[in-house]
Amino acid sequence: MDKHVIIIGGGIAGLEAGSKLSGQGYKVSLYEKSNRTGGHLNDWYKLFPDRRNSSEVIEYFKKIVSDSGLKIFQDTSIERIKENGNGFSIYSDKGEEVEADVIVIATGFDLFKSSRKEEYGYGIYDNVISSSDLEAMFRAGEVVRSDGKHPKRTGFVHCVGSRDEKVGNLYCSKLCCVTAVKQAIEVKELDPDAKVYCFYMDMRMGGAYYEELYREAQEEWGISFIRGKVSEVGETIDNNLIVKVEDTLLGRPLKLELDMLVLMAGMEMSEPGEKLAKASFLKTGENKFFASADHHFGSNLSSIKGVFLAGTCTMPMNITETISHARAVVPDVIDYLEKKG
Amino acid sequence: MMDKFGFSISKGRQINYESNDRSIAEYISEKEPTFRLCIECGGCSATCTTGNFTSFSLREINILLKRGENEQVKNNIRKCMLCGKCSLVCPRGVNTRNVVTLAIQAFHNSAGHAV
Amino acid sequence: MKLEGKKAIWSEYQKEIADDRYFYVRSCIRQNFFPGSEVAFLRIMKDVLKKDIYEHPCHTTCSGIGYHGDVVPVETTMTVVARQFAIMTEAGYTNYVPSCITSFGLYTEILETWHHFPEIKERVQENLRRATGREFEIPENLAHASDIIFKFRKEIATQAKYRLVNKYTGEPLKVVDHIGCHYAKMFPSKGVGGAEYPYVLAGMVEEWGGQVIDYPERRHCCGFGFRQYLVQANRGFSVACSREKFESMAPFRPDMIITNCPGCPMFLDRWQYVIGEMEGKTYGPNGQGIPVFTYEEVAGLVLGFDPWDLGLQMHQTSCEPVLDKIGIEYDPEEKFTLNKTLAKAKKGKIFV
Amino acid sequence: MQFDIFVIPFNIGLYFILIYSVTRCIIWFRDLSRQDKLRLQRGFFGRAFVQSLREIFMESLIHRKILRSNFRLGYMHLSLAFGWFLLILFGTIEADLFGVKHLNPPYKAIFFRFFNPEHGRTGFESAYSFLMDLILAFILSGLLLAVIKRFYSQIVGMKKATRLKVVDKIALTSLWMIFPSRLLAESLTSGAYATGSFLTGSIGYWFASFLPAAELAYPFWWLYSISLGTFFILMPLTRYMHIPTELFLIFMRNSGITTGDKAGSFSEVQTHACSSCGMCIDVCQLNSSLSITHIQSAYLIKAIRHNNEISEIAHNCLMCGRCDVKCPVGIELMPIRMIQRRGSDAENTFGNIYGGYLREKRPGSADKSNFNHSYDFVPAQEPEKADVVFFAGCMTHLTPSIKNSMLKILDASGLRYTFIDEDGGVCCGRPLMLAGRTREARELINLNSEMISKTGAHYLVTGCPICFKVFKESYYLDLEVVHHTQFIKMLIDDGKVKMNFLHKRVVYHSPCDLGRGSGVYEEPREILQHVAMLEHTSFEDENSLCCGGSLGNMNINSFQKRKIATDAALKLTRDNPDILATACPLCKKTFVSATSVKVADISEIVAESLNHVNVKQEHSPMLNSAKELVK
Repeated sequence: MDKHVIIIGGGIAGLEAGSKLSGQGYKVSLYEKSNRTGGHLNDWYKLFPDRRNSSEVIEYFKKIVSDSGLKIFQDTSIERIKENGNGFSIYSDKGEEVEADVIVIATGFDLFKSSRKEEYGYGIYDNVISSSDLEAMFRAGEVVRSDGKHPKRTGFVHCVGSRDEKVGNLYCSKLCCVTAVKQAIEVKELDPDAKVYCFYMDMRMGGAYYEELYREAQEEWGISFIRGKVSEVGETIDNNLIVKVEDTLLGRPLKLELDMLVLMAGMEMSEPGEKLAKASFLKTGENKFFASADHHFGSNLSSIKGVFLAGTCTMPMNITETISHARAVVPDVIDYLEKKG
Repeated sequence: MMDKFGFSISKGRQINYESNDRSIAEYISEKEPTFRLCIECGGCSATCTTGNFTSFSLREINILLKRGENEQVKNNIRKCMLCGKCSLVCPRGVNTRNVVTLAIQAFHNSAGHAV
Repeated sequence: MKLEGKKAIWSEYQKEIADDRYFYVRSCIRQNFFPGSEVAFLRIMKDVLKKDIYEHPCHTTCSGIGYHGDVVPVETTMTVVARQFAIMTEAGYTNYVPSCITSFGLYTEILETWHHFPEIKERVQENLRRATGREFEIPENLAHASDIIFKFRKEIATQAKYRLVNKYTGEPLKVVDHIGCHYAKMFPSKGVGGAEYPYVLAGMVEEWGGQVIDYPERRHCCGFGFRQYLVQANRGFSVACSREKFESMAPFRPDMIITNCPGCPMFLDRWQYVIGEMEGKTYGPNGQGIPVFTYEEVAGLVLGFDPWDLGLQMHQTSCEPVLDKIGIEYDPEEKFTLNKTLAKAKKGKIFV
Repeated sequence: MQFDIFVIPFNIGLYFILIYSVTRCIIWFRDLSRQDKLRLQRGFFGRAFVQSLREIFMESLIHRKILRSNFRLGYMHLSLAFGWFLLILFGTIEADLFGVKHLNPPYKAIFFRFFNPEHGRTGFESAYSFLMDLILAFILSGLLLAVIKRFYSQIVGMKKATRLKVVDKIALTSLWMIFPSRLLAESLTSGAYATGSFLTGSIGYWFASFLPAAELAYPFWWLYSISLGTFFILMPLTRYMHIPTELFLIFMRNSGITTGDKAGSFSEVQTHACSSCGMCIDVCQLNSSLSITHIQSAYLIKAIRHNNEISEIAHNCLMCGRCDVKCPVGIELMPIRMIQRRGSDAENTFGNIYGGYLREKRPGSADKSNFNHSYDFVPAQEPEKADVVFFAGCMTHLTPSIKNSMLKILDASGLRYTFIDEDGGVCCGRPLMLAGRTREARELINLNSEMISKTGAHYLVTGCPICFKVFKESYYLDLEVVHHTQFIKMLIDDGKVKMNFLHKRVVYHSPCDLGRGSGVYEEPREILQHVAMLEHTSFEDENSLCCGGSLGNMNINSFQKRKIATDAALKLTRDNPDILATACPLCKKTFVSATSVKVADISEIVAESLNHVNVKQEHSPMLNSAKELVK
């Protein structure tokens, strides 16, 4: 059991794969670029579809990490993987070089930077925020505009940075719709007579109980869904937002004034992941995510034998899928190590 | 004005959400919450008996009311024969017959006095 | 409004503008809309900025008005443009400066087309050779006249006699900038500041002391569109566009509007009168309308040129309120009699 | 002259209620339409009189209908009504036989024991007082049940007792006080004079042993008189007014007067004949499946009488008619609810109603807004000539298997038919009627009638009971309207179609509008017996359940409708049959999503079992042309 496994990325995929492997007795070291593990899970307060508190899931990870004795190196980002002999060596930003028999990449995703959609005015207009900003507000307990007032009319713009050729992301990030519906309900929960609008192209509510949440949002919370891609946003003299959209089901343009606009940012390949791929000649797909060796039965294998992939570094996934995908890497790694002898 | 300049300022097709009167839609959804469940799939207008003869579409009426474009609905809503095929087809279980009845009631009331 | 957000975007759209030896090409209609503008531009370039700017006597229209009006096929337009470039090369210049936004858009479009489809460029060369026997070169730098003024806005500011500041209140004048759509909307990277928050006029206003207004409908078309105002049946749309903009900017109570295109100043200015007549509604402080200027007129005013030399009396919405605010002296009688101006012109001392 | 002042309250009450009831009946009679007046007069002197008397005896006194459906509740009513009648009857005879003189005023008979305390010593007299005690005991046993029902209604087999108003409660207590106070009064008097029989005598003897019986009796006689008096005085304000009103109602009904579709004297009599007994609440599936218990007919009628908010009550009902057939008083509940739905949604369409003692003239429902035709857009139809018109109806278009089965059967019939609403057609109008919009329904009815009459057909066949009921009741068509089950039955009888026997166990759900609504029970059952092994359920004919999918109720949502459907399906398929058969597209569509048992329309079963051999031979040339046209 002297084989050495290196996990790159301390998000939930890395933690899951790392803990399971080190639980099997392998020598596992996990490298995380930031000073905390758990990745994006820390930014989310309540999780869809049942709006359970994310701290419960974080507790789960703390426990499996401590139980399995997984060794974690924080504040070190891995920049290159090079094959040497029948193993690999990785190079960190602090100039360290570490050998390993097998590498599991779990670099995860980055939330799309909403400022890249200029016409929506993120970072320019005071009350245009992103879904993660809103989630932080939920954690703080109140939704507040820049002028400190509570928004009476809130709008959610779906597909920001996804399914959008102008920003180079043709794919659908799968989770922004259900997140928008969840957050819309939470806005109404905090202020029952607020008006909430969701501007969508298609409602993609594909997971378990997502569609039920959508029905609840409509019937019980009275959230109105307007089918149309928001074209541009302007700011009025009192810092409200004018949204221009066409109500395609009615076939007419619609102008609406809102107190706050939330942009549902999509998921993109993480920047460090991209750098690592380029430096290590790992194949990435047209959607810039790591390209799995085979979509159906080889989604954990990268283009280099011995380098494995886990979690959202391959494609947008929700937490359940990420954990299952990370667990799937463990037997692959073990088989690989056994065969390597 | 036309005579002076030979043309007039064209009226935009843009729906001004704020100034439209959505009291009829609110009246309906308060008494029939399933009205809010409509996802505009068009199942109802596809099977509609009246829709067979005219451009009457319950899907369009739903959204017109929700956007406050009541004028168009007012002179169309009575064309519904209340036969109920739409409620049998609706994937969201919208109580369509009650929506039509409440709409007629609301128009009747607002014609008589404020709803 | 977070300004640093805008600056971040502006920094992404840096455009390379030549600093001398310009080959200036006039606009077909700007003289009859705002006669003083192009003359003022040449005057500023030569006398104030001491730049070498040459205007070839045989340069023609770019035929863009025909191309956009669906009258002239694109290849004919390309051959006309090729001829323009040819006489530029013959005159020994390589920096091409069109005065009209629509033609700037057209030149950019043609250069992009040639860049991606060199075979079309060969065909146009062949057409030009057969038609005029001339050869042409792609200009090294293509910049709109407002880009040039933007580039030297600091030099103009240093020589400025006035600031865009309200003399009585000391407040900077609230200025609405309206960029011609053909400037950056088609090729965002070819406009200073990109398409969403273009900086070319905003830069001038901020440099000369004014404060730029950002109102919701700032990207909305001014109503100029050839097929809109030319065809009477569509003219109602043209006015509706302008009114949409005025309704949206009204709450900000702007003092003046600065533009850089042949059509926008014309229609934003004229339609205010028409809207006033049709609907009895006027905009701007105390309902006297919002004066509309071209950037050359504003540069001229800031440099202290005589308003009537700049042809401000041709404006539909009288500009006197802005002139008073800035504190520019002007002779009210002279507005339409023009005796002194004619006398000055005889002695060749216009624009002093 | 035997008299005591304590009888005064009783007399006041008695004469008041008699005079009041009679005047009210006269007023109602005066308001009747001319034909109804004639019918009533003929009813009084014709065969109907005897029939009414018999019905009064069987229903008003014995309450046979309640006994049959709920014995304990029936016994309670029997004992109170019939018992009291016997008490009055034999009391009068007693006073006549043993009293001072014959033909005594009523108080003499009721308070006989007070005026003749000595009575009851000789053999015959004691036997008679034994009989009186027996009747009193019989009444008291029913009274005991009534008290229990008020507080623990399950014991009496009632899910829920009707909620009462305050004045109802006072009248109820006074009713309950009558017979116990009589018992005590008679017992004390008997005790004092050692008379009385097994009941009053023994109690009296026991009282006398430790109480001054003679002095104590007098106040109880006062109590007896006062409780009678208050009960009679309050009766018009309470549901007990149903006692006299029902008698008048029975006479009116037996002389052939019906509710029709306008509020009038007969419908007013009916609303006052309702005793709020709660039987309609018990059978209502909105109650049993959805525990909705504020809209049943009892409350509708109470709302009409007291002019409360009516529109939600009137419209929140499946219109299945189960309560209509169960109402012991025989009130036509469905027509009354339809009248209420027809009125403008908020107002009460009953012109004049006795809220209290006096009649309140209420403004009739204002005529609707200016009537503009709603359905001018329907193009005139040019149907082809045929002997039989098949009208599928809106619902059948959504159940194509029924439509195809019907076409197959029609082909097999060899008759010249036309599928008149094949490309959609116009709705039959009944859903609009169910929503109270009769004028618009009338427009559709005219459109359809015109179209159908152009075919010159002799038969109109429709697969949907909802269309069938409106075709029969509201259309004026000079042809015979038949439901497809009736049509198939005719084909079988004429031997036009031969069918193979399906070895399948089948239960039959009788659609509300076909069974209760139109009285068609036998044909469907006979067809099913002819084709398959029809099994019994405890919900047949008049007692059939409602599938819940009714167009009559717009106030309940799809989950509630499915709950009714699932509950009903569970009951119907208790012995898990192979097929749950019905004869209505809407019932089929509703049941399909509520049970795993195969649901099939009778036409589908018949079409499936059609003997194909037979279909080929009998192709008449004329039919071929008709068929090509149709396909």
